[in-house]
Formats: sequence, C-alpha cells, structure tokens
Amino acid sequence: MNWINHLAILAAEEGGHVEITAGDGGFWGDTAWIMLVTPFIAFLAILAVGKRLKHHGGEIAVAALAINLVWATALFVLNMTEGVLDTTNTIEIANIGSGIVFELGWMLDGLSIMMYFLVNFVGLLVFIYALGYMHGDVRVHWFFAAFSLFAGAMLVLVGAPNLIQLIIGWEGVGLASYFLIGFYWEDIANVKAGNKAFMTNKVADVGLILGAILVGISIGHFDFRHLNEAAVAQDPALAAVAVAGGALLFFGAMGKSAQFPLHIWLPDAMAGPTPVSALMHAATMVTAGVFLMARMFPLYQNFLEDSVRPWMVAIGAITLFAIGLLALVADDIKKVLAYSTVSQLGYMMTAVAAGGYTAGLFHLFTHAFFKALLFLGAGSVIHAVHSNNMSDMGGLRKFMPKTFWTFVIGSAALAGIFPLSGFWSKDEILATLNYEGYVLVMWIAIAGAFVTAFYMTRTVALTFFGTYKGHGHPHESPRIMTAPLIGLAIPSVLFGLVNIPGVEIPGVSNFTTWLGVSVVGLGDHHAESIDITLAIIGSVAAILGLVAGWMIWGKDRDTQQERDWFRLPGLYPLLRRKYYVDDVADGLVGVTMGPMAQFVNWTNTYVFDGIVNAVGGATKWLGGVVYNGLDQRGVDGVFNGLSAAADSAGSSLRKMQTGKVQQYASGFVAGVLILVVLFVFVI
Amino acid sequence: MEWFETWGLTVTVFLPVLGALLLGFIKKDNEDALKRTALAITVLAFIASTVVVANFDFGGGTYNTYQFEVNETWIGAINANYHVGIDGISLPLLVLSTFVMVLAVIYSWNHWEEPKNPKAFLILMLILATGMNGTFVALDLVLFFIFFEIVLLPMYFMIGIWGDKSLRQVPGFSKPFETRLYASIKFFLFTLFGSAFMLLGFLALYFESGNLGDERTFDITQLTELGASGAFAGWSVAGWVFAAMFLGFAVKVPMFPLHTWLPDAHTAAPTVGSVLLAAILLKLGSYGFIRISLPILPEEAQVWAPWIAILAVIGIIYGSLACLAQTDMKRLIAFSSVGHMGFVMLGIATLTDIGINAAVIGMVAHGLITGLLFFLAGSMSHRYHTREMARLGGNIKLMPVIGGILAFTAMASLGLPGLAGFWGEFMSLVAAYNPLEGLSLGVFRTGMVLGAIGTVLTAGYMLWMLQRVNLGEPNPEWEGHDFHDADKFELTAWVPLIILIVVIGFYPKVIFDTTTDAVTSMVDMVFGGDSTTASISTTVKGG
Amino acid sequence: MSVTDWISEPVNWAFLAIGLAVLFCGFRVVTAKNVVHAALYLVGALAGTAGLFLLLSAEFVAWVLVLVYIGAVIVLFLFGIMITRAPTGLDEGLDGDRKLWPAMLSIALFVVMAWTSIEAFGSNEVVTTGSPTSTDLLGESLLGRFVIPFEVVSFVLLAALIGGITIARRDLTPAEEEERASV
Amino acid sequence: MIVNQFLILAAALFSLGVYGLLIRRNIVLILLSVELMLNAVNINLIAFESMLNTPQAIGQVFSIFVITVAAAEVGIGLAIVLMIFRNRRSANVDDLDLMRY
Amino acid sequence: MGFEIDYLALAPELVIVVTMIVVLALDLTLRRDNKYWTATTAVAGTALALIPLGILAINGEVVSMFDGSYVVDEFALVLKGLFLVSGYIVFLMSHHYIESDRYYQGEYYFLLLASILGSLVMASSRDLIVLFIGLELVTGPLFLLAGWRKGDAKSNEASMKYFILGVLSTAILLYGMSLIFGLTGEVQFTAIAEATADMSTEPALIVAILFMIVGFGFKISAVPFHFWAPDTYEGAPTPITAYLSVNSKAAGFVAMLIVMYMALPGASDIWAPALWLLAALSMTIGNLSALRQTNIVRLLAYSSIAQAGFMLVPFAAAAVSGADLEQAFGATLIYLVIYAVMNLGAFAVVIAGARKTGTGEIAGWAGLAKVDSIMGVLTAVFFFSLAGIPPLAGWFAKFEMFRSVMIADPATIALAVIAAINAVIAFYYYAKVIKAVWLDDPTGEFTDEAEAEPAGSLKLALAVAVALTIAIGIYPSIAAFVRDAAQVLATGG
Repeated sequence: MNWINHLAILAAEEGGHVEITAGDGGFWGDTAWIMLVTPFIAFLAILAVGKRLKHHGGEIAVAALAINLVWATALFVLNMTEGVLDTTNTIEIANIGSGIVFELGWMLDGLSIMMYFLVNFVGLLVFIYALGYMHGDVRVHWFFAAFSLFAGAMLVLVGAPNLIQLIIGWEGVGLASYFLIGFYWEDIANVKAGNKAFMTNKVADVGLILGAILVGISIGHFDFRHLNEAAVAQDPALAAVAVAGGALLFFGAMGKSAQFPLHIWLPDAMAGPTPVSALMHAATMVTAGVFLMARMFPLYQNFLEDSVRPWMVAIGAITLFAIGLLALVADDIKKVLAYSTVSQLGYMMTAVAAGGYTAGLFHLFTHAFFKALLFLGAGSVIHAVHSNNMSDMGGLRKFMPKTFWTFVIGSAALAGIFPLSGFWSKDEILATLNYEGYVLVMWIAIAGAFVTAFYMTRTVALTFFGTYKGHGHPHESPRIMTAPLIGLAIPSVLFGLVNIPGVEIPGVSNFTTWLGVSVVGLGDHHAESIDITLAIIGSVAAILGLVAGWMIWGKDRDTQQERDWFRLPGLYPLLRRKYYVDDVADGLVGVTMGPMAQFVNWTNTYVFDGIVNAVGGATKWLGGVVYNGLDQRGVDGVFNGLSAAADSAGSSLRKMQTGKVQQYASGFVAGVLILVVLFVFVI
Repeated sequence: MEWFETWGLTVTVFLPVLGALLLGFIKKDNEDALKRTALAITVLAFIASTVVVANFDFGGGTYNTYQFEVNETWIGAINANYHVGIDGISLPLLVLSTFVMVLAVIYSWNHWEEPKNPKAFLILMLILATGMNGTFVALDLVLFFIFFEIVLLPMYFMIGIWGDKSLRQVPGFSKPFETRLYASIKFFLFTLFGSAFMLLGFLALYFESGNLGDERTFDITQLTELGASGAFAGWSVAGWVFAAMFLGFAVKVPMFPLHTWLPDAHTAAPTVGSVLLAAILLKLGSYGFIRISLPILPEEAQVWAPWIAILAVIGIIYGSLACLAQTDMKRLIAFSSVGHMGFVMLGIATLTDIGINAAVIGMVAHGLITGLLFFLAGSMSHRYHTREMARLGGNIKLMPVIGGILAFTAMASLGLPGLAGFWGEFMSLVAAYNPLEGLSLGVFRTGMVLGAIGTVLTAGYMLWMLQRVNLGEPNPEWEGHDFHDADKFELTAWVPLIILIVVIGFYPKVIFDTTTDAVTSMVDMVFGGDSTTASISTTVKGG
Repeated sequence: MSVTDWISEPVNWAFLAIGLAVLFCGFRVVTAKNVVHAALYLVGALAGTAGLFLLLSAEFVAWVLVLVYIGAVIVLFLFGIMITRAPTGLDEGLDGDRKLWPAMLSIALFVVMAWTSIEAFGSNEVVTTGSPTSTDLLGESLLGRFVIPFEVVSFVLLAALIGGITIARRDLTPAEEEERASV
Repeated sequence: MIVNQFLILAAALFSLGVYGLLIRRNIVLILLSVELMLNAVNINLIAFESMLNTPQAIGQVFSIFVITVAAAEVGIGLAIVLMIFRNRRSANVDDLDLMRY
Repeated sequence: MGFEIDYLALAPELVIVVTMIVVLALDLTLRRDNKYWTATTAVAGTALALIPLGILAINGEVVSMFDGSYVVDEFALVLKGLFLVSGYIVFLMSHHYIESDRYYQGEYYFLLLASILGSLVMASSRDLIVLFIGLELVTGPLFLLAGWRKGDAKSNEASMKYFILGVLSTAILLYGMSLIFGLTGEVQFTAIAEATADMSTEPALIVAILFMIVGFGFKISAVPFHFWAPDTYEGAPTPITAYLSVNSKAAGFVAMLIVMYMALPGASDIWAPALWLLAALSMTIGNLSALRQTNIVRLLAYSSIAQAGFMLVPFAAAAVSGADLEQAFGATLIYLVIYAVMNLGAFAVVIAGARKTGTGEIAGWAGLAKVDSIMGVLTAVFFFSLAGIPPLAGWFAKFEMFRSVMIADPATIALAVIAAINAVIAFYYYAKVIKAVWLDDPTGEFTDEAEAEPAGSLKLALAVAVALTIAIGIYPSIAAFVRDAAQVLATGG
C-alpha cells in the first residue's frame, strides 16, 4: 500500500490541500535496478581488466555512471512531470523466522530519485574529472574500482527500501571510503586516517544497527513503508521504542554526516585523492546521515517532537557554527573545504531535525553541486601547484582562469549570495527554523552564514589573488578537468531556482513537490512566499562576511603567512587544536583500549592459562607426593614419617633385607584394620 | 536413488576413513598417488554430500523428523543404534565440512610442514573428516560421542607432530615447552575433560528416559520427543545433567573461560590443522548445544540461557580485546574465533528461531571466513617464516593477490554487511533484543548492546592487523627477497571460499531456506509457541 | 556360662595348659633371637595345636599336622636355615629396628578379631562327642565332594616342587652344558 | 568348652604371626610367622567344625587343604630364599667357590 | 555317596592337564636346542582346550557337579575362554623371549600352564575350598615365575616381595573364609548366600568379608594392597608381567565377583561401600603415581592398578539390586575382557619395543615411530585404547563402567565423577608414551632391524590384540555377549 497516499488522506483530514498522483515510472521504473548493478559490474570489470586499458578502467567507471545517469535523469524528469513516482520492488534474500524477512530491492520515490540523480550526476562529472586528475598516478585501476564500488554502495543505500539494505549500502560506502582515504597506503599516516574514518563510523553504526533492530523488530518489519505507516498511525509498538530507536538512528547519522563530536574523521579523510573528497566527503556520502533522517522523518516527526529533536537541532547548530570557525584557521585548502562541509552538514541536520524536511534536503541538493565544484576546483589548483597549502599559492587567477571563475561561483553559492543556489536553500532553512520556533538557532545559522562567507573569501583571496608564492609554473588544468568544473558551476547557479517559495515552474511544479512531501501531514513547513526580512538578513550576513574577509585578506603581502594574519581573538589556539576533540578522542582510545587489551591478554596468560597450568602442575606434584611420599616410602611414611630404612642392599643372607616389603605388609595390615574399624565400628 | 536415500549419509561419513585405509597401502614415498587418492576421496565425499543436498526435501516438515535416516542396531545391549539422519540444521554444516576438507587437501598439495610425511598427514585428515561429518549426522548420543571424540586423535597428532616447534615459556612452569607439545596435550586434556562429563550427562539422560516408562534410550529423536513434551521438567538433577553436557560442548566451542586451549592449539597447529579446527571442529560444540542440549532439556536451557548469554558476551568483548594485544598474526586470528563464536552462542542462548538461525549461519560464515584467514596466515608465515606482525607490513605490495584476499577476508571477518560474516552477528543481536519470552530482557538487551560494541572492537583489531601486516612500506628486512605470490593450489583452495562468502553475504537465503523451517519448528516444538508474538508483547512491556 | 562352671570342666584345664604353651611358643617364634630356636618353638606351637585338635576330637587332622609339619616342613626349614648359613647363635640383626607400629597394628588386629568372634559366637558350646570324627568320613568327602580340589592341590604341590627345584638349583655353566650334552 | 576360647587363641596366634611378619628381617623367620598364621586358621576351622559337626566334616577337610597348601608355600618360599642367597653369594664370591659349593 | 563326573564339562581342564604332562615329558627328553617344542606344545594345548570350550558353549546347558561346588555355566565358559585366550597370547609373547635368554623353557611353560589350569578351575568353582585351591594354583607358580630371571637381583626381589605379601594375603583370606564357614557351616556359595541373607549386621561377617576382600584385593592389586605390583612387574620377565597384570588380575576379579555376588549378595551393603573405597583409592593413587613414572613397565604397573580401580567401580553400584546389579556385573566383566585384550597388546608392544630400543625407559623410546611407523601405530592404538579414546575398545569398557554407576544414587555418581576426573589424568601419562614415540625426535640409537624385528609369534600376538581392540571399539556388540554371562551370574547366583 502506498504510504504517501495514506499520508495524503491523513493530511486531507488535517485540511492539507495538495493531492499528489503517484506513478511507477513505467519502463524506467521497472528497470531502475540497473543503476544499482552497473557500478558493481564496473568494479569487477575494472579489477579484472582495468590494468590493461588506456585509462586503467576509468572509462569503464565513467561508462557505468553514464548509463546510470540516463536512468536517473529519466526518472527525475518523470518524477517532475507525471507526479511523484512511488513504487518499491524487492526480492527476498532471507526469511529468518518469526515472520521476519530480509529483502533487497530498489525504491522509487521523490527522495530516492533525487538522490539517484544527485549521485549519478555529480558522480559522473567527478569521474570524468578524475580521468584527468589521476592520470599517471599509481594504482589508477584500483582507484576507479573502489570509486565504482562506492557509487554502487551509495546507490544501494539511497535506493534502499528497507533498513537492512540501507545498512549494507551504509557500510559499503564506509568501506569504499576506507579504501580511498587510505589510497596512498605506503604512507601509514593515510592508513591511519582511513582507520579513523572507518572506526568513527563503526562507532556510530552501533547506533544505526541497534536503532534499526529496535524499530524494525518492534513492528516486525524493516522496510520504510511499514515503518513510516506505523509512525503516522502512531503504532503503540513503535511508540514504545521510538525514543530509543530514534536517538540511536540519529547517533548513526551523526557518524556518517560528521556531526559534532563525531566529525573528527572528515578532515583527516582529505588524505584521499581530491576527487574522492569531492564526491564522497563533500557531495554524497556524508549526506547519508541526513538522508537517513529524512527517510525516517515520520518517526521523528510523530514521536520525537520534544524528546530527541531538540537535541538533534542543538548538535546540528553546534556543528554548523563551531566547525565552521575551524575553516578560518586551516592552511590546507582541502581542510578548509572539509570544515565547511561539516558546517553545511550541520545546516542540513539542523533543518531536518527542526522539521524542515524539504529545507534540509534542498540544501543537501544544492550543496552537493557547489561543494563538489569547490573541491574539484581545489583539486585543479593542487594539481597545478602540487601542494595542498594555500601558503604555497596565491595569484592563481591569472594562471588558471576557468578554475578561478568556477571556484568563485562555487564560493559565492556556498556563501549564499543571491541568487545562487546556496542562497535559496539557506534561506529556506532559516525560514523553517523561524517557523518551527528555533529562533536562537536561526540566529546561530545566520552567524554561520557570516562565517561561511568570511572563510570562503579568505580562501579565494589567499588562493587566487595577490602574487603567486609557490614554486614552479602553475598552469590551467586540461579540459577534461575544467569541463566538469563548468558542468557543476551551472547547477550551482541555477538549481536554487527550482524551489523558490511559492513559485511553481510551469508544468513541473517545484522541488518540494518532487520530493513528494508537499503533504503537510508530515508537519513539514513550506513557506508560501519568500520571507523578505529573513532573506535580507541572511544576505546581509553573507555580504558582511564577504566584505570583512576581503578587507582582511584582500591585500597582497610578501608571504602568504603575512597575508593570513588575522587571528580570531581569544579563540585562535582553541581553533588550531580543533577544540581538542581529536586529542580527547585519541586520548580516550589510547588510554582505555591499550591498557584494557593488555590487561585482558595478561589475564589470559597469567590467570586463565595460569590456572590451567597450575592445575596441571599441581596434579603432577600430587603425583610426586603420592608416588614418592606414600607409595614408595611405604605406609610408614604416612604413619610416622619414618623413611624406608631397610632397602635390599645387604649382601649377606644373614641380614637378608626384605626391602620395603615389610612397609608394604604393614600398609597391607593397616588397610585391613582401617577397613574393619570403619565398617564394624563406624558404619 | 533409492539406495542413496538410505545410505547417502553413511557414504559421506565413512568414505574418508575408507580412503585412509586405502592410503595405508600406498607407498610412503609415492607422494602423487597419495595426494591424488586423498583428493579423489574427499571430492567423492563432497559430491556425496551435494547429492544429499540435491535430494534433500526443503519442504521442512516438523522438527525432529530427519531425512536420509538410517537406524540400525549397533550396540543392542545398551540400545544404542547406528542412527544417522539430517535436517535443515545439520545439512549446511555437513556440506561445509566436506567442502572445506576438499580445499584443505588441495591446499596441502604443495604445502607440507616439516617433518614432511604426506601419507601420515593425509590419513589423519581423512580420519578427521569422518569424525566431523559423523558428528553432524549422528542421531544417537553414543554415536555422537564417538564421532565427537574421534576428531581428537588426528588433531592431537597434527598439532603435536607438525605443529609449531618454537620454544614457549609457559606461566607456571619453569622450563619452556615446545609450543606444539604444550598445545597438543592441552587441547586434548581440555576436550577430554569436557567430554568425560558430557558422557556422564548422556548416561543420566539414558537412565532417566528409562524411568519415564519406555525403555532406556540414547536416541536423540526419542529423547527430543520426551524433552519437548516436558518429560524431564520435574527431574531433580536435570540442572546437573545440563551442566555436564554444557561442559562438554562449551569447551569445544570454546566459551569463555574455557577457551584457553584455543589460542595455543590454533597457533601451534599446522596451517591445514588450524583451518579445520576453526572451520569445523569448533562447530561441533555449538552444534551440540542446538541438537542436544536445547531440545532435550528445554527447561534447563531456559534456566541456563542468561548465563550462557553472559559468558558469550564476555567472550565477545574479551576475545576482541585480547586480539588487540597480540603480536602474532595467527594468534590474533585464533583469538578472533573466541569473539565470533561468542556471537554464535549469544544467538543460541536467546532460544529463539532467529537466534538459532543466526547461530547456524554464523557457524557457516565463521567456518568460511576464519578458515580462509588461517589459510592466508599459513601461506604468509610459509613465505616470511615469521608471524610477528611487527616484522611484516607492506605485504600487499610484496604479494598483491594474497594481500588483497587478506584485506577482503578481514573485512568479511569484521562483519561487513554484504559479506557472510554480517548476518550471524546482526541476527544474534536482533535475537538478543527479543529473547524467548520469560528470559531476562535486561541481561539479553545489555548483551545486545555489548555485542554491538564488540563489533566495533572487532573492526578495530582487524583494521589494525591490516595496517600492520598489509599496508605501509614493506619492512626493509625483506629487501631483495622475491616472494612468489599465491600459487595455483592456494588460489584453487581460496577462491571458492571467497565466492561463497560473497554469495552468502548477498543472498543468505541459500542457508536460511534450509535452516529456517527446521529452526522455527524446533523452537515451536520445544519452547512452545511462535516467538514473534512473544517478542512484540515483550517489546511493549519492555518499552 | 559363667567362669566358674567353665573352670569346673577339667577339659578346659587341659585347654588352658596347652593353649598357654602354644601362645608362649608362638610368642617365642616371633621374638627368638636365634633362628633355630625360633624354628623349634614353632614345632612346639604346632605340637600344641595338634593337642588342641585332639581335644576337639579331630584326630586325623591332628596327626596330619604332626606328620606334615613336624615331620616335613620343619625339616625343610632347618635345611633351609643351614644351607643359607643363617647364624645359629644369637643374633641381634634378625629384627627390623622399628617394632612399635607393628606391635600396635597386631594388637589392634587381635582386639578386633577377638571382639568380633565374641560378638558372633558368644558362648556357643563346642560339641565334644568324645568319639573322634571317623577317618572314612573324611576320606569319603575328600575323594567325593572335594575330589576336584583334592586333585588340583596335587598340582599345586607338583608345581611347587618342580618350580622350586628349578628356581633353587644352581644354573649350569655353558661348559657343563657342553659336557652334559656330549654324554 | 566354648568355641570362643579357641577362636581367641587363634586370633592371638594370628596377630603374633602378623607381628612377626612385620618385624622379622630374615625371610626364613618371616615364613615361620606365616606358618603361625595359617596354623591359627586351622584352629579356627577345627573349632568351628566341632561346633557345627557338618555332615561332611567340611572344616577338617578344609584344614587339611590348608595344611597341604601351607607346605607348598613353604617349599616355594625356601626355593626363593635359596635362589636369592645364591645370587647374593655369587655376587661377591668368585666362580671357583661357586663350583666347589 | 557317588558323584557322577561329566568329563566333557571338565574337558578344557583335562586338556590343559595333559598338555602339562606332555610338556614335562618333552622337557625331559628334548635337547636344549629344540626345547622350543615345549612352547609349541603349550600353545597348541591351550588352543586345543578352546575346542571343547566351544562345544560346551554351543550346547550350553549348565553342568553342576559335586553338590554344585563345581559348575560349568555360561559365565564360567566366558571366563575360561578369556583365561585361555589371554594365556594363549602370553605364550605367543613368551616364545621368543624365553628362548632367547637361556631360561628353563619346559618348566616355564609347565608352571604357566599350571597357573592357567588354576584359573580355569576357579572360574567354575562355586565353593570356597575349590576357589581357594584354584587361587593358590594360579598364584603359586607365579611366585616362582616372577623370579625366573634368576641371575637378576631385581627379579629375585620381585618374586620375594610378591611371595611374602602373597602368603600374607592368603593367610588373611583364609581367616576370612574360616569365619564364613564358622558362621554358616557351609562352603558352598548358594548355601552361604541363604545362610547370610539376613546377617549383614553381624560384625564377624563384616570382618570375614573384609578379610576376603583383602585377599582378593591383593590379587587385583587394589590400593592399599598394591604395593607389590610395581616392583614385581618391573622385576619379573615381561611376559610374566603381562600375565600377572591380566590373567592373575582377572582371576582375582573373578574370585571377587563370584564370592561377592553369589555367596554374599545379601551383604552387598557391606562390600559395596568397601569396594567403593578401594575403587576410589586405586584409581586416584594409581593414576597419580603413574604420572611420575619414567619406566614404561612401571608405568603400566601403576596403570593396571588404576584400571583395577575402574573395574571395581561397578561393584559399588551393586548395593542397588535388580537390573542394575546385573548391569554392574556385565560392566566389570566387559571391562575385564577388553582390558585383557588391550593390556596384553600393550605389553606385547613393550616387548617388541624394548627389543628395538634396548631400554624400558620411556625417554629411550623417543622417535620410535620415525624409524618404525608400525610400532608407532601399535603403541598409539593400545595406549590410547587404555586411555579410553574412541574408537578403540577402551572407550566401551569405560563407557560401561560409567553406565553401571550413573544410576540415580549420589554415592555412585560421586564415584563416577571421580572416575571421570581420573580418566582425564590417566590420559596424560598414556599420552606421555605416545608423545615420546611420535612427537619427540630420536635421541638414542635403535638396534638394527635384523634381530630387533619382533618374532613371528609376537607379531601374531600383536595382530590378534590390535584386531580385537579395533573391532570391539567399532562394534562393541562383539564384547557385549559377555553380558549374557553376567545374567547367568546375577540371576543364578
């Protein structure tokens, strides 16, 4: 049964208005599974033959995503034109008893289609970019293989009709991320970064798995359809576990979406090649957490209004502001972008948590493009100057104009400059926060907007303006890399327009509708018109940040360090140490795990083995006592401790010794007596 | 196929031992003939088991009905029969056993530990095979006991003769032992100790079954009938009987704190020995719980379940932490078994169909994955002549194939969803959330949380192992060595495992289709009632 | 029965006399410092026992005892003693140095045995028909019901005989073997 | 006469025998002690016999067997004594001496 | 009064008697270098004696002679079979051993045959006197045979110790018997059983029973009457040791079985606990002492003490009557049979091994399997069997032993637990031998194949033993026929 219609009916009762029609995507819908499969085929194909190909398998990966993009686009368009699609196809992979069934399959609804499009579109461009970027690097085939693996896992994740498949995809992307972060594994530092990412997410996954178990078992189904129906229907069984389940799932989401304090892995993840950072650690994978929250939105909406969601909002708020600040002090351009990503994820999480389903996802949508764009741009720069550090850059706009312009566009979009996409999505979030009554948080968000503009200006200024401070002769990147930049710049500019409040693009309505949650039943607020004041405030904050930034970093000096003179008063040391979160985390692990492990090993060797060996040794010793003390010395040994005086050594018969025989005999007689006494007199 | 319907299992079980006799007549130095014969025998046994699968009726039917059943008088005087049969629970394990055995033979084709003696080694392997296959199909306690014990002898010799010759300082003893000697005798004494009491338990059941009216019997099916009908409910010493059997099985599993033989045995054993130990021998214990302890003494099982669960969880955490302290790669893998079998036992302890399902698939998965890990560890120490992780590193650079497979297997071992290892862990957590109605929710749900944390630790030490063994720059001391990467025998032995791990990972139906019916009907029959309803109600209460 | 009427029976006087003698001899057997004396005291003890048997109207057994023991066994003993050069004079070294525990053991043993037999047989009379058990009765049961042990015991003796000789005889040196063979 | 007087006497003899067996060092003397014990058994048997008057005079028959066996035992015992003696001698005396003996 | 004698029933005994005489005659006539004919005769005689035994077993009606003091029933036949077969194997073991070392062959076989005759008689005895004489005939020759290695001081000491303690036990035994006679006025078992039915509180009876237990306890070398065993086993010629540890032990058990179960069933509440005690002591002390042995024969000596303990375990269960009584019975018998087979095998291995390694020290056997894998396999088979590891015969013996006591009775179950722990301890020292043979690297030199090769007869002995060990282990029903004998005894007793 179709839960969205169900919601619609429900909404109707609540006086909701928009009745949406649901399609099934026809041919495209029935064959959508292809998208979930091709990347894996590509993965195996590349492993098999990648080495021998011209681009080391890159072409296979690109081809795979190209195919996918066809479907993704088709479905996207269908979704826009003929109303929200809504079908689910599954095959059973396990019936584990108690009526619980595991399934794999693919889901077609607004959310998943949006993600399909996002992943495949951005992914394709990044892949193409990577063809150029990775050219001549080591293990390129492995790079593309893992990259395809990631794409596949991500699609499995977003297409998941149930929690089980979601978990599979979830860990899958984690795995790919691990592989790609540690791509240059000759350097143990990168390996450790990979481990850090994997472990942080693994910790969070405890939440995901337990949460999944709680909510899934409570109603006996793991698929979102039943779960959300149950949520809307206020199913008591679900209600019983809602708080715990919701909190746990959110904990899981915190890991993937790098919410404070589980964000620590993301900056380190920049150890991977830049395209990886672009696609996974900016555009798509890290949004999985937000995606999960959106998937389970009814649960949070209907049960956790004032129990869990405030906390979620709070964490989101902290993330978006505090981590944003970190971007101010980073020298590594990718780190800057990484922190900015975390901060933006904070926005999304806050929005969704606050009840802004559309708002959060819309920001996810737009952010994907411009953040990917920024990373690719940064990659292009790095490719040119062979350094990550802005202190080796400067004045690059002359050398690489395309990169420069696209990067500026990206920055502006990120900073939320009207009318770029970032503006609209950020504005939507502010509106939602306002509407939902999180006014304080709204102001934090606005401050965040200021900070964002502030550090992006810093980045642009330090990188592209002034005079070049690096070595060698930087040059514009090849077309194969610049083309994707442009390809991403366009949506960064335009895609904000698809969700102008109150504006319906003729024939295809707007983003909100496509997401299939225009139903107010979800409690999702969608402003009917632009809230001018908020828009202005937001823009002003952004502009201020821009201006202030330019005033501080705009001027060229002898060295980048001198240009980068601004130290946030009081905060600076704290920021340099990243609020000590990493230190604390490392400390915790180091302090607890090592000793515990050692202790356990010690107990195993000295306590358990010790006991075992002691028993063995004791038995042997006892054997010695019994044999030498009792058996050989004869019973006298027991009686009065007299040792065996007589032995059979005497050589003359006169004194012919009878050896121990008499002790034996006395033992004999003693035995008799004891028995007799025992049985006659005792028993 | 009429003939096979009756004697298929017997063939599967006894083919290997006949093969062993056959090998006895082949000249010691005629290595090829020996290897070919052994291979042929094991392959035949495997084929036989697959034919069993082919003719297996997956319709299920109620628990305690077995297919390919044979019930002939064996020791008439004590009413112990040659009663074998197979059902959904034992089928996967039997196939696993015959299958891994084939791979083991293939692997040892050109991997002989010193002192080289293919004849003896293969003979022992074949005897071992009979013992293992037999245990999975035995439906008579005495028969079960025999097979259960038979595996000890070959393993004792494998460890003792071909085991690790390095000296080892054993706490509590002044002079150091040769690891192989220490490990072999420890392994044997531990298991013997357990099974001695297990036997006492069996005998107690035997006599009690007599007191319950009909004649005394060792027959598992009849005893199950009694047990399921609650006949043993009022029995005063039932607790002790369960305890006795627990001792026997728990040592084999092994459960904390009876696990200490395992790291030594696994580490000391020759590669193939460790593989068989990990892949199959450990399963005998957990299988015993499922097949004997639970159905025959359900009431006691419910009393003991929380304690088993607690021990299992301790095992999970304990094993993982111990792994984090290891410097010896093989020993690390050995300890990981403690953790994984902990999940299996946690599943069993829940006494629900999901839990037992989890246990079965967990066993199979652990068999495949850890088996493969030991293969790899063996091959690596075969090349590096050390297992000290401190000296390894950058392995994947020196040997891309082996390194890659190692990485894959490690991922599988840490329970990555989409690979075989995941289902066992995940489902036993699922089961622990809703144990059989009446069991302490507190204990089991705490267990669930700790178990989940255990998965994190598992990931921790696996990644750490990869970091130290596989990644980074190779240790300078290997400069100039040219290590030959995996040869064709190794690959032939490993690739099937890899494929299975993936297949089961993505399509566990292949296991569950055989097990679920049996398990569900067993739980219904023994513990009365379907546990879903139970689960929901408890959930409501619990929430 | 009371001590008085026990004492009043003359036969008991005889018993007392013989019994005490037997006891004394027995005591000397285990304490005598001289091997030969010990053997001779044993003779005394046995003779006394034979006397008791007569009191108990077991004539045949009594004479068997005399013949077999005093006639054969003791002679054997004396031979043994002489062959093995056991000292015929006084000798302190005959006994072990520890006597305490053995003494206590045997006394305890005695107490137990005596007590139990008193418990068991209280004051059962010994039937003394005066007419000794007829030898033909003995003969009949020996060759009748007990013929098997009678036959078998002969093998015991034969075995003892042959084995004893083999064990005790001096082994021939190879040289003697040769000459023995050549004859 | 009551049976117990004999039994107690026998018990006494038996205990004396045990004592001798425990303290004597010389095998021959030990044998003597054993004879004492067997003799005690005989007294028992005869006493019982004449208490019970069994139709087949079992007691007396039994005692006859005991006497016979005792004789055999003595034979065996002395044989062993001789053997040991011979070894001990020949251990420290030269062959000539052995020949002469 | 006349007694008709069934000569067919007595045939086995008679055959042995004839053989004895023939052996003697041959010994007198033959020259030294073909004295081995005496051995052949002895072997042939024992084999021949099995024929009438078979006939009797087949037409199997119970023959009772001399007021039922001598009975030939299934039980007797089974045991006679056991004694003859094990004797047969011992002869096979002796053949080469005795020949090679200038022992007195003729007398050797004569005495051994005499001992066997004794055991045959005893198996049929249903009467204290016959039993006593039988026992004497079993042990008497052994006193001498133990000292058969005349030149060896150890051997002398062996026979001396064995003898002195032997006569002591005989005296005590006799005293007990005399008391029984005094209490019942009978020596025939069934009669005694009737007379003592309600006497179990009588102190004299208790003393009598205990004294007899002591007598038998010596024969089966149960703690604390075991002191002679290790020294004697070590000193005596190995075949005789084998015979001591199997036949004469078995004889002791048979005596114990028939006296306790047939003559004194009413008093089981006295002897069952007593034997409980002996069992526990024997197992524990025997095993613990064995842990420290470095000489393989001494090790086997202590192992046989411990095994005696295991065999005593079922007696403890006899306090409870009915089916379980018979069961306990069967258990001991089956244990006896299986123990005989595997222990003889073990000793055969010891003879062969000692020949090869030239030592009885376990350390000296290190790496034997590397030069002679057959020997290695045999060692493994017999010692693992003694340890009770499936699928070798030993497991069934232990299994039956456990089964007999796992009746719902705390005391016996406690004994079962003690036995279980002991079984584990025992494995350790059996494994010590196997470890030396298989796992250790050769230390000493092994004598060259030619003369070290075990003699044909020994090979035959080994073959028989190993075949039986494995066959019984896999299909125990072979041994289970003994239980029928148990029925006869438990019911007909």
